[in-house]
Amino acid sequence: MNLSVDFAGVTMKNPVTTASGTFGSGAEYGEYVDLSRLGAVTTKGVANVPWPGNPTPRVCETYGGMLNAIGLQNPGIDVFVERDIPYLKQYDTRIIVNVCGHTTEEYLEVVERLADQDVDLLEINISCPNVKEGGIAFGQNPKLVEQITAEIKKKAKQPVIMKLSPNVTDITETAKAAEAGGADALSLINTLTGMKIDINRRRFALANQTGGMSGPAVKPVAVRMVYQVAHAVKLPVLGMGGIRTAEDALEFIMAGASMVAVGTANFNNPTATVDVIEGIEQFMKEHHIEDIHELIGCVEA
Amino acid sequence: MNLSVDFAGVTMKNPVTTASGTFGSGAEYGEYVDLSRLGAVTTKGVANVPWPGNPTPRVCETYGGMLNAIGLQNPGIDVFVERDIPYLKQYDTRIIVNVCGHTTEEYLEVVERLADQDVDLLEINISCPNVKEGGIAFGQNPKLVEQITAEIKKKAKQPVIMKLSPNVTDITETAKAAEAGGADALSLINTLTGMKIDINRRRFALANQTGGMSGPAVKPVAVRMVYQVAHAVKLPVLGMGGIRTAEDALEFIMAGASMVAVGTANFNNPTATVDVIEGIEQFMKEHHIEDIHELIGCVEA
Amino acid sequence: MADKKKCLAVVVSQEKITEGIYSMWLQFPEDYNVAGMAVPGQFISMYCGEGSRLLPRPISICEIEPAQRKLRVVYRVAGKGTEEFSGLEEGAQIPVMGPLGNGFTRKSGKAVLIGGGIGIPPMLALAKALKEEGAEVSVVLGYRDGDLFLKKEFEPYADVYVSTEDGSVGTRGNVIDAIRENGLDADTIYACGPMPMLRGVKAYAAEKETEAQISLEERMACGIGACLGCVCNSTDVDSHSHVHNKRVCKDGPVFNAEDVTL
Amino acid sequence: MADKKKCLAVVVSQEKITEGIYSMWLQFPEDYNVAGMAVPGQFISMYCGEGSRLLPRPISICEIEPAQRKLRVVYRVAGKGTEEFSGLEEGAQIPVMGPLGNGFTRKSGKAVLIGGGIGIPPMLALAKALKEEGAEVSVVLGYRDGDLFLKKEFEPYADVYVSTEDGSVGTRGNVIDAIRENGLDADTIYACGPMPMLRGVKAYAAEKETEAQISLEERMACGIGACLGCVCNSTDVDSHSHVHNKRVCKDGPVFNAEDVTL
Ligand SMILES: Cc1cc2nc3c(=O)[nH]c(=O)nc-3n(C[C@H](O)[C@H](O)[C@H](O)COP(=O)(O)OP(=O)(O)OC[C@H]3O[C@@H](n4cnc5c(N)ncnc54)[C@H](O)[C@@H]3O)c2cc1C
Ligand SMILES: Cc1cc2nc3c(=O)[nH]c(=O)nc-3n(C[C@H](O)[C@H](O)[C@H](O)COP(=O)(O)OP(=O)(O)OC[C@H]3O[C@@H](n4cnc5c(N)ncnc54)[C@H](O)[C@@H]3O)c2cc1C
Ligand SMILES: Cc1cc2nc3c(=O)[nH]c(=O)nc-3n(C[C@H](O)[C@H](O)[C@H](O)COP(=O)(O)O)c2cc1C
Ligand SMILES: Cc1cc2nc3c(=O)[nH]c(=O)nc-3n(C[C@H](O)[C@H](O)[C@H](O)COP(=O)(O)O)c2cc1C
Ligand code: FES
Ligand code: FES
Repeated sequence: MNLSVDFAGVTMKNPVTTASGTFGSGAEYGEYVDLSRLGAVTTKGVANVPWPGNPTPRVCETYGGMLNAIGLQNPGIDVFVERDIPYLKQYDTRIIVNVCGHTTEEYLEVVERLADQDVDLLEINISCPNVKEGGIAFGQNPKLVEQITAEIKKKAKQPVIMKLSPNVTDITETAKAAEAGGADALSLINTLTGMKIDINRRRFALANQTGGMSGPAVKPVAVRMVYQVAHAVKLPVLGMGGIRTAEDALEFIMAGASMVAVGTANFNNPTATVDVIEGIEQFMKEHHIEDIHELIGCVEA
Repeated sequence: MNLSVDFAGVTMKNPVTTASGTFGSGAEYGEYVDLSRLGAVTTKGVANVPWPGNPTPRVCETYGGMLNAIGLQNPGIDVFVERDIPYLKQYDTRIIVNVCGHTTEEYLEVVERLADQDVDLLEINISCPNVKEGGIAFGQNPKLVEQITAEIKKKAKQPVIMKLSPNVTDITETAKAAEAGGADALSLINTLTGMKIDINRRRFALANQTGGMSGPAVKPVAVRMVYQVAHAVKLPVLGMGGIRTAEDALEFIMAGASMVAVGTANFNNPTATVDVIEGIEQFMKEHHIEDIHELIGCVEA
Repeated sequence: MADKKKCLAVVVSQEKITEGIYSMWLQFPEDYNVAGMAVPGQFISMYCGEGSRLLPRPISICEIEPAQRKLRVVYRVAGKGTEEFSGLEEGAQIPVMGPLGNGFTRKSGKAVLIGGGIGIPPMLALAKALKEEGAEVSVVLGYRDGDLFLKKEFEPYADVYVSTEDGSVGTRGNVIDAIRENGLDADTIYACGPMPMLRGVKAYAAEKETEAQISLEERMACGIGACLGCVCNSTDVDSHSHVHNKRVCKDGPVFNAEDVTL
Repeated sequence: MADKKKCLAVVVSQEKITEGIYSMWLQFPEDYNVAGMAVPGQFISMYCGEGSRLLPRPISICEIEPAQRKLRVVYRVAGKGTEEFSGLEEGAQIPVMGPLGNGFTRKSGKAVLIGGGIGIPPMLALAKALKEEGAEVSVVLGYRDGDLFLKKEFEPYADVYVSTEDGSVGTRGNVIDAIRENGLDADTIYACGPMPMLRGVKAYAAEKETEAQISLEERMACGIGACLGCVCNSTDVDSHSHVHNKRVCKDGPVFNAEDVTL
């Protein structure tokens, strides 16, 4: 039975990674799951310098999901290179580094710093709804998506995944823009912008007022967008948004994703990633499927 | 204690109505709730002629919500006028007629036909994701929103609520466009476009492939958009999307909605509308609030 | 009149009757005796406790004990909701709405009841009611294999015939094969089962010029006729919808075979 | 090493100890004895059965019985999740992850333990451990009114002082008022309670140049340090985050008062 996939030129032992920001750089969940079981670990967004993020409360629960407004707190690329890459290198898994910035220059600084590092792919977060500059401001405008993709591609030594925002009228436009800019792959969805109000205190549940919604609640939107994008561009797609079980992951795969990421589900079940991998294997066994490629994009109209 | 609100010039005994399409024209749920308890009943979208809607399956469940692709099946304005308005007139409640069409002309035909009818408000559905023409095609383009609003306002004898789609990059743009076109009020959100795949059959769960997502799962997106719109325009806002309890309704009210609608929750609890009204009363009592207006838009930054 | 409601039923017993199929008796409150209002062919909407599953599960009524305020349902574990139901223990409460839809219109004379697979349960209440009313009742039950769940329970009320796909018991083939093999003839046919079976029943009834009442399934959201989720194709323009659609939950689930296009 | 896990605990007893506050004893599996790993000041993540509520509820450990594989938690019904917990009956299972975070660093000498409101429970395990280790233990408990839940349970391990906001018992006012009124002095202060109380404790400790360890609360998502949801402000640049943030779940919940800005 073959679960391995080639994703933008990188061979993954299986199609399951972690969703950026939900898994740190792997050290904490590494106490609960053997990271060598994962196709890849996708790390928390890293910037050129340390970012403090937003004030708390930064997270709250919603029906079947959650909101976060972490605001991309991160220790900066230097610490990341010195501490987090060596940690992950102990495991037999691919490393996808999620990159964030306020300006094109900041993104480029991180990308250049990673050029000589032993990491497998870069995932460029142009879709974070929780920072004032950069993030989603790039990701909602096809022109800017194409520009920044092209700039990054000029400097990047690793294949580049552009991470798209679902907070758009037509996701195929930003997907095509990223393709036009030279992206090697696309990942989606980042979080949907949401809000919760604490009615007893008459205040926003998050200090940032709005936050990014994730978890099982968003899955139908994510599956729809993955399907649309997989049919609109030629690039491989890393699908995510609400994956909690192997069944969820298989929906994304059948919709056209060649890889999937598990995010919020880790918070409910620390072994969600490995459970998804085992569940996919189980499904393939039961349905006599030899190769995961038989399932990628197999949904029939 | 005052729960009554003036909404676009129409006095409602309380701020709670039904979400179009989830309550028929009231006859079925009238067996479970006293319709005279409701501020208003909002009816299923009605077109100039009968529409058959989409093939089945038309509905499916998702985590904390559902998808529908009814495709605006309706018996046409003639039957509506002869059968459904007289039925609703037996009750002491306001009537909001939801109007749909493929073209501007079709919308106008319905609006004109309703001119001499004893209904209180028109809600114009330019945001249905389940029909190929009309619907969302209008609602995602600010220019078209302004145009169609202006055309309808020329003919309408009742105040006009424009119903906005959440499937947009910036909801304040379509909201402002509707305001510029002369809308008397706005309602939001219609459904988020979603997809579900039946992995065992490798097919779409809905015959239409995509459907509109509704229910508690979407609430954070809806509250966020209601807040944004209430702060971007001067028009009164009818908020909806995932309201299941009075607490949910109060989130919308505090975000700036002067009315709220209960939709998908009816399917789980046929008295959801009245339960929400009673819960709001209860909350006001406990918090010593004399007038619902003290709560509208009261969330503090 | 707003006199209907969703109520809490109590699970009085729950039993696994064969692999993946459960039988449950529900008791209703004194002030809202759903069993007292029910007729064979109607269904109830059963709701999950788990908040991630909001839509009702429509399940046919299998037996009715009005005086004891009890209904029986027999259901297959098809997904998460029915799996949740199968875990309910005696004494547990479950939210239910019903009875819903229109049941079978019971006619006198020779009745042939046809049940296929998980369409078998509703025929039990019907067989019993028809028998009590003096009809001459035959039942044809279609199974996949020799696992003949519920069959014995029909015997007090009807002559029972069986078809199995694998031929292990009764007629090898489908229910129509069994009817032909046993030379059954009917004044009225009543049927519930998978779509291919119902198509066969409709064709057979047309051939024999016999009235057939068939019970349909469709995905539902409201279960009471408001959302237009569960429509089937009607032969003529329907008087409610004004298009060729009838609502399975409200206008059905039982239809005259002639009135619907399968 | 991937040797930690989320496990199923069994509710061995559940009791309402006062209006809205419950005490629950949990027993852990033989192969994963959370009680055997726990120290006072740590917490556990408790998970809801209801699928619409996915995030863990962090609850402090109130008592530890390692040999019996049991932990006690005392919690206030604050919302839907704790309401769900309060309905669990003896024998019910509940998913738990833990022990999580760092507990109190127990010092010898004179210990003053301060608990305010629902911050009182974790001080019980601490009082017991300090007493066993020979420390001289005083406990100051801050309540709103005369409803002195848990107070009696401290008496075997400590001299117990009380403050009440309404003055109905002990010192009228807050815990610091009680400390001053009773002239307590400490080598180490340990505190858990609402933020205004902790600010008071920090200021008092600074004034007296006494070491204070305080337990903080913040909204959590992962509970193990991965999501950066639950940070507090650190006085210095933190060695993990490289900004002025520490994670309450992983670096805390117990911090030296000097190390955090409240
Ligand atoms: C009028 C009617 C009567 C029925 N009577 C019986 C009966 O007596 N015994 C029995 O075992 N089954 C019966 N069914 C089928 C039963 O409703 C489904 O098997 C059940 O809803 C599956 O729920 P689930 O949560 O286990 O499956 P899931 O697949 O997890 O359900 C997801 C959603 O799809 C719906 N759904 C799934 N399958 C069906 C289906 N076949 N028909 C309608 N909705 C479906 C569910 O209600 C739910 O909303 C009947 C269906 C209808 C329409
Ligand atoms: C380290 C730590 C230890 C705690 N120990 C105790 C204890 O021993 N006894 C006790 O009664 N309470 C304790 N709390 C508070 C307890 O976690 C909350 O009261 C509880 O999570 C509320 O859950 P709910 O579902 O009832 O409320 P809801 O308001 O419905 O919860 C919604 C979400 O907000 C979170 N949340 C709500 N209030 C708090 C809060 N005060 N702190 C953190 N998260 C919150 C919930 O975990 C959940 O994710 C502790 C909190 C922390 C951080
Ligand atoms: C707490 C949290 C932090 C996140 N941080 C990042 C981030 O740093 N970079 C990024 O690209 N996405 C980030 N995301 C988005 C996730 O990677 C993912 O796109 C989204 O959560 C949807 O997947 P899920 O529903 O499985 O969580 C974050 C999400 C959460 C919940
Ligand atoms: C079954 C169904 C049918 C609907 N039909 C219509 C419609 O005819 N016109 C319309 O404007 N909105 C329609 N909607 C959208 C709802 O009115 C509402 O905007 C949406 O469902 C969000 O609210 P909820 O989460 O409370 O259901 C429909 C929704 C559902 C679930
Ligand atoms: S399920 Fe709503 S009309 Fe039948
Ligand atoms: S809750 Fe995730 S870091 Fe603390």
